[in-house]
Amino acid sequence: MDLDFSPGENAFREEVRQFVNDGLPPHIRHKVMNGIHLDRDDHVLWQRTLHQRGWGGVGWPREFGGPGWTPTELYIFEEECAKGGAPRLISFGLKMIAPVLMVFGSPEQQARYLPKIMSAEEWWCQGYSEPGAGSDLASLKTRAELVKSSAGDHYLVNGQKTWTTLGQYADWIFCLVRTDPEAKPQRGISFLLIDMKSPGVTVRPIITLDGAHEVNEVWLEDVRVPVANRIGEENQGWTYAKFLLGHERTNIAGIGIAKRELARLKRIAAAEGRLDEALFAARVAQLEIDLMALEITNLRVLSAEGAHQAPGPEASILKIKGTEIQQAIAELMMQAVGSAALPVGQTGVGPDYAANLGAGYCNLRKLSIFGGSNEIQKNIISQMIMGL
Amino acid sequence: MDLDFSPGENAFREEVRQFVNDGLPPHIRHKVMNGIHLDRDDHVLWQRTLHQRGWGGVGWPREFGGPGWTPTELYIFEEECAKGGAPRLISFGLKMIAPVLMVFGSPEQQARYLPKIMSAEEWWCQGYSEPGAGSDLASLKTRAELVKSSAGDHYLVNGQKTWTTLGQYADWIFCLVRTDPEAKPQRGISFLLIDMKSPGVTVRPIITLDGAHEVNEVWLEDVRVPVANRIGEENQGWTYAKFLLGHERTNIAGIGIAKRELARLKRIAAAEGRLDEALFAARVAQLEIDLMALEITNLRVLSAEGAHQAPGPEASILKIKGTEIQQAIAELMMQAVGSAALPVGQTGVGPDYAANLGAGYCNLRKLSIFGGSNEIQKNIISQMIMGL
Amino acid sequence: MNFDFNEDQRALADTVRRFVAKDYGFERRRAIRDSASGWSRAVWQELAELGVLAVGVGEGHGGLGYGPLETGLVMNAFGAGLLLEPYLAAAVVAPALIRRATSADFQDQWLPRIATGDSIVVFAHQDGRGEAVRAIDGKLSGRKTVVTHADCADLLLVSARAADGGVRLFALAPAAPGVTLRGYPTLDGQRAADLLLDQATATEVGAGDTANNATQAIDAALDIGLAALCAEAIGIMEATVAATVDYLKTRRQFGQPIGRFQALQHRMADMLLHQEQSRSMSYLAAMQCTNPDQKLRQRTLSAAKVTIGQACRFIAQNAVQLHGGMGMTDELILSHWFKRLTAIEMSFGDTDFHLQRFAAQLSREAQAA
Amino acid sequence: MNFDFNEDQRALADTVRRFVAKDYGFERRRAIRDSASGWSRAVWQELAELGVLAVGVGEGHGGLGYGPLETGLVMNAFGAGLLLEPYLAAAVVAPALIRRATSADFQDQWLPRIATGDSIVVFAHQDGRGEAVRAIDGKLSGRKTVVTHADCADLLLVSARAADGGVRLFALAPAAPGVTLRGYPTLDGQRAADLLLDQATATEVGAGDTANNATQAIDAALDIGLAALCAEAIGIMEATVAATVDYLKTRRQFGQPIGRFQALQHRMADMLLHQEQSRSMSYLAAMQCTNPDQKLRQRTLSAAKVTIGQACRFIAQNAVQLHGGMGMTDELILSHWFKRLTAIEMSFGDTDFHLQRFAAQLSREAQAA
Repeated sequence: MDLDFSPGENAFREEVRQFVNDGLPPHIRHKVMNGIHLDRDDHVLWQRTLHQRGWGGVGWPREFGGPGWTPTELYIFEEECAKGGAPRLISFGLKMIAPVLMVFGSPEQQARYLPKIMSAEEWWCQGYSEPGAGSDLASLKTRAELVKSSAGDHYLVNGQKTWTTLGQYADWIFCLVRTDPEAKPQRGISFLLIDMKSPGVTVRPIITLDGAHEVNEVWLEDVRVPVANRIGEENQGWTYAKFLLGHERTNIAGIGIAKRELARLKRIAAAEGRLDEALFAARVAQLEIDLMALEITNLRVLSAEGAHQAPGPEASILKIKGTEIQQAIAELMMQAVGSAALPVGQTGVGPDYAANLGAGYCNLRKLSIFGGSNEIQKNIISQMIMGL
Repeated sequence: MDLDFSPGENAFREEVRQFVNDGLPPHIRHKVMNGIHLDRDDHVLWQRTLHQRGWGGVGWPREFGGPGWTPTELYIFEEECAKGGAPRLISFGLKMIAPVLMVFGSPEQQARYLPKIMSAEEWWCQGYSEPGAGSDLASLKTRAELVKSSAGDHYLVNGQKTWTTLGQYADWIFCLVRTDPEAKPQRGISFLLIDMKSPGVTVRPIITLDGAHEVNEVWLEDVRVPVANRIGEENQGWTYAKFLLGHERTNIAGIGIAKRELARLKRIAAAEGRLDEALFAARVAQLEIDLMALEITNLRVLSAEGAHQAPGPEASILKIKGTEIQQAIAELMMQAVGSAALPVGQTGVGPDYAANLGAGYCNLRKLSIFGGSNEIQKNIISQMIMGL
Repeated sequence: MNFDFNEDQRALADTVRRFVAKDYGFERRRAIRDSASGWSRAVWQELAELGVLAVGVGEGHGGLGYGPLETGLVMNAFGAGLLLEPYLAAAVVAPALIRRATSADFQDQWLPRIATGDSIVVFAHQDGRGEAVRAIDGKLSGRKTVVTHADCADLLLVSARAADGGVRLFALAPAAPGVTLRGYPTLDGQRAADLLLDQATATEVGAGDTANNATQAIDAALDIGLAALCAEAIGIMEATVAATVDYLKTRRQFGQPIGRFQALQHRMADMLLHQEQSRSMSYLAAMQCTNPDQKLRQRTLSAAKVTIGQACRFIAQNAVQLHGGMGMTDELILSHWFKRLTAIEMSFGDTDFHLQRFAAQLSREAQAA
Repeated sequence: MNFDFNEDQRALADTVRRFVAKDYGFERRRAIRDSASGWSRAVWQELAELGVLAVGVGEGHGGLGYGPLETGLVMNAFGAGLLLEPYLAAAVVAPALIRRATSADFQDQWLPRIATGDSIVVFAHQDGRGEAVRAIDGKLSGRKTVVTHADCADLLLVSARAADGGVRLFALAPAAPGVTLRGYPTLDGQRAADLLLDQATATEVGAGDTANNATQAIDAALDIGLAALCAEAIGIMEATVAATVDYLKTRRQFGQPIGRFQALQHRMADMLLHQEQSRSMSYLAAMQCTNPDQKLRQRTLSAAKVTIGQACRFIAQNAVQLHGGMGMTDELILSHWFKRLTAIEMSFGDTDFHLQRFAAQLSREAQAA
């Protein structure tokens, strides 16, 4: 057993840190460090910056233009980016559809889509959830009917997707659709790539409790999707979907983000004099301790998974604990400033750092809901790991 | 709305307090105040003391020789007894079988059994749970076969009861037995009164994790029980059992006991200097606050129930919160003295008050298990109160 | 002892409940919230007509002369509606303060206007950090911060430290020279303001015992406000818990209503426990908030705020969680209940403040025993 | 970075695990516990033969020269068996202290005997309240309290405050004049003793840097002990969680295994979370417990003890709860795991002690930043 990173890994960490330090535009860092919403340009700019460095295909193997990092290097990369104030990666393209394309896509599909994900020329979003199909994804109802035509066979897609994160920025959406309504729920689903500019695609914002516009409804009305835009075989979409859900779970603990936010909490608490209160200091201490433990747990899972495997049910442990810690940090930051957190988004009232804490707390309630609610994760742990 | 007790109730409280103060033997008070196990004689002596005062039939109506108190007076009585260091009432007779006898027993049964409960001449215990039937009581397997005989019809009872609290002291056991094995689980059960001296009754101690002997297994092998010892009708036992379970739930919150133990916690914590620690003081404060709230909640439930009703599903709220508070107090007392709690039952090592804290903590784990586990109580709340 | 309300009290609560159901729907509230002022004087007049603005004013001044119990019933009934208008500030705290801290003349002048809704008086107490308001020669300078509803006040009552170190109470017109009000929306969609005072001319309004030190009167008025806030919280909790139960009964996943899942059932049971313990403490707070024994009063109110603050957090967070994504949407009133419950926890001293105040008193007493 | 153990390490753990499974069953343990001494020298000799008593002794003294990782593996493997013999005190803490705090002669004399099991040396450190042990002219007076396994020691090492205020280390024969050992069982079925010293003649054993102040060496040895205790806790947690999973799979109520009830499933998931977080911290504790940077070492160890202490409570309480009445019985080993987990939480500084130590350091650093 050896809990230290190798000299090579430490050098890599230093390299990433330096790159983030030098390459990350200060206005983006400022936003990230202070919990201010990023816009599309911020994300794109950072992705292009990475791409120019040859790091556009984060997490990708070399054969598809990625840097070919080990899981540990990827972990280090994401941790240093988060700590340095870089935006989260635009995961819908990089971490969700890209792995699916690499394994199940045709060479033509790979060549068409992957480079533009890396270069941030095309923004992807996810069309999984539906109003009636959240945790119970397999009950989805969006239908795709195959239409034979001399202009090329295509699907006619009708239905509604929801909780489409940053769908308002997206050029493409990958969708689960039902192609065989007679089959059992998990059969008869296909996996389509749909151009958001197609006639019949409508994006409607969902405003969340923090006043932000992060998620959307996507309505699909008689949308024509060429058969060539289908991943793999018809009615086999559930297989690809499950594969994708596995990959979505890399870096699910968000250690780097939690470390950055914990440091912010400590700065704020110190500035507010709250660390002199034994009760408050103990709460901060508890979170730091939980995070120390989670970091090791994350490294253990990483090391057990080996090189190219998708995360197993152990990732559920990381999801639960990671989101709980992030939520608790946001809650404690808000508590630290007390009623100064009430004037939301107001500068010049309380200290500047107080302005976004209320919205931040509200926004992060999503963490235990999205990406498989923490209740679903506990089902997975008890059933898949413990066999109950 | 008026949260004050009436002048009459306050006078009654004073009367009880005075009586406990004067009438409770000091060696019993000492044991109760310091968490030391009581023996049979302690319980009997206290019950006889009450009986001499005319208060033997606590909670009973006047027609059966009880003092005919209102539910509020009963509440006050139990609170003052607990705070004054009196033993818990021997509930198996007074609060469990007695109400059943009063409502469903024959006049002969009432005359035979009730007076000796009041005078503590006969000790009762409960034969409900079986090794395979705990929370799922209706799955009980103990069988009673009706045997016609010239010497008088009787049942032949075979089976095993368990978790029989203080069964080692008991003269009588009231038992649920299956008289019709063909019927659905809740039908075909009868309610028998069995003399513990009957041939074929064996009591075997169960030692619990605190080293105490509080509970027992009761084995019944070809035990002859006269038909006259059956309550009500054959195969209607479930009705009587449910009635009894309702009555068992009076004073389920244990406010008086919790107040007494909280006061002990504060004395110990002060002696240990732990109240100077903000963290520890906040924990004690939290418990005192929870108890303040529970006391009002208890009075609300009491007042909503009216005079002679058995507690409804709201009693589940009292059970959960009451047991949680008592367990937390015991835990915090143990924590207050730290490693001085390790030498169990040793005097002259740490301070005297430390000697029983470890065993007390262990013993009270039972509170959330027995009397309908807290998980069962949550089922009741969500299903019976909230309709889920 | 009894926990029932009398006929008058039930009628009062019904009046407010009907108003919320009929005239203060979610859509109207949204329109008001999105308006420039963020509140509605029209609503204020409707409330005046219902008589509820007179609850906190004595009969001698045209009010109803009700106590904290009736105030609590009104606040409780407003709960689910998330009233944006300054009821707590202007119809509860202000008259309570005026009755305790101001001269008879001042009372005669303002209390009737409060009862009729003609004037909105707001008390500004919390000093800005390092900018405490001081009174020098009848002029006030300094900052009051996050004063709820200060920007809709016709008159401001301002606490200020005098040269002799005592706390005095002053009345101030918002339009007076040297007064700057910076209004803004708060997390819960209500309004608050920072009040910047630069040599603002104000009238001292203290009377009798409070002429030299208004601290006790201020504490007493704020304690009445705190009890009222607790009652509001219960109303929101009830609505939140009930809506979540309904959602669990109708929302289906994996072939059954999600309310059949035991883990969610137990969460709901925990929410109900919090709600009922909070309700108990809200009753106790109403009964004790006017107790002249300050120690006992503060002990009870701190206990109530701790219980209710923790319940606010627990119920709000879990209601959103159990609603899943839907709970996160601005479109559902649930998310607005969430935010108000969150804001309530932070108001009138947060849970930690009150837990520590309670603990400090407990430690002193236990160590003295 | 890797989390794998090498072949030697795995073999060592297997040896102990086999011993527990084969030779230290619940019945044998019960007989030992109920014996007059409460432990078994025969078992001690068996352990010596297995070589595990030599783990903490350097190769120069006939030991295996292993580190905290190997010690942790042994302790972890002992966990489920609830060893009553003084392994932690005599085979971990004592040699660690002797190596750091005593003269070469003393080491040469005692370390080989520890490795072979011929001598049991126990360190007595915790002073009785108001009865701190003081050394005056080489005579010790005062009381050490709740010294685990002191009553089975062949030699006692005793910390004492000297006239110059420094802490010194002394060796003492239990049978020496002025020494009274009062042994008793502890909550977890193990043994401890109070050590009463009245002008007891003792030999100072400090060497080099520690001659004047043994505090650092004592801290270092106790930190090694704490890391070992953490590893033991993980072993018990694993056994407890696994037994509870098994119970939930077999125990039926309402027509199905109770493990099908979602509320219990989620409780088990929470228990697993505690266990895995604890395991992580136990690894970190093993890696850091010999770090010469005392600040970092204590920070890590406190974090580990907090995580593990909380897990001890959570897992122990819920395992009993989920076992229902059965979990309360002395007959099931589960209740003994419960008690040992409870005792571990209270040993080497309880959760509160370590949380506050960690918090104090955090506050200092954050405020300095």
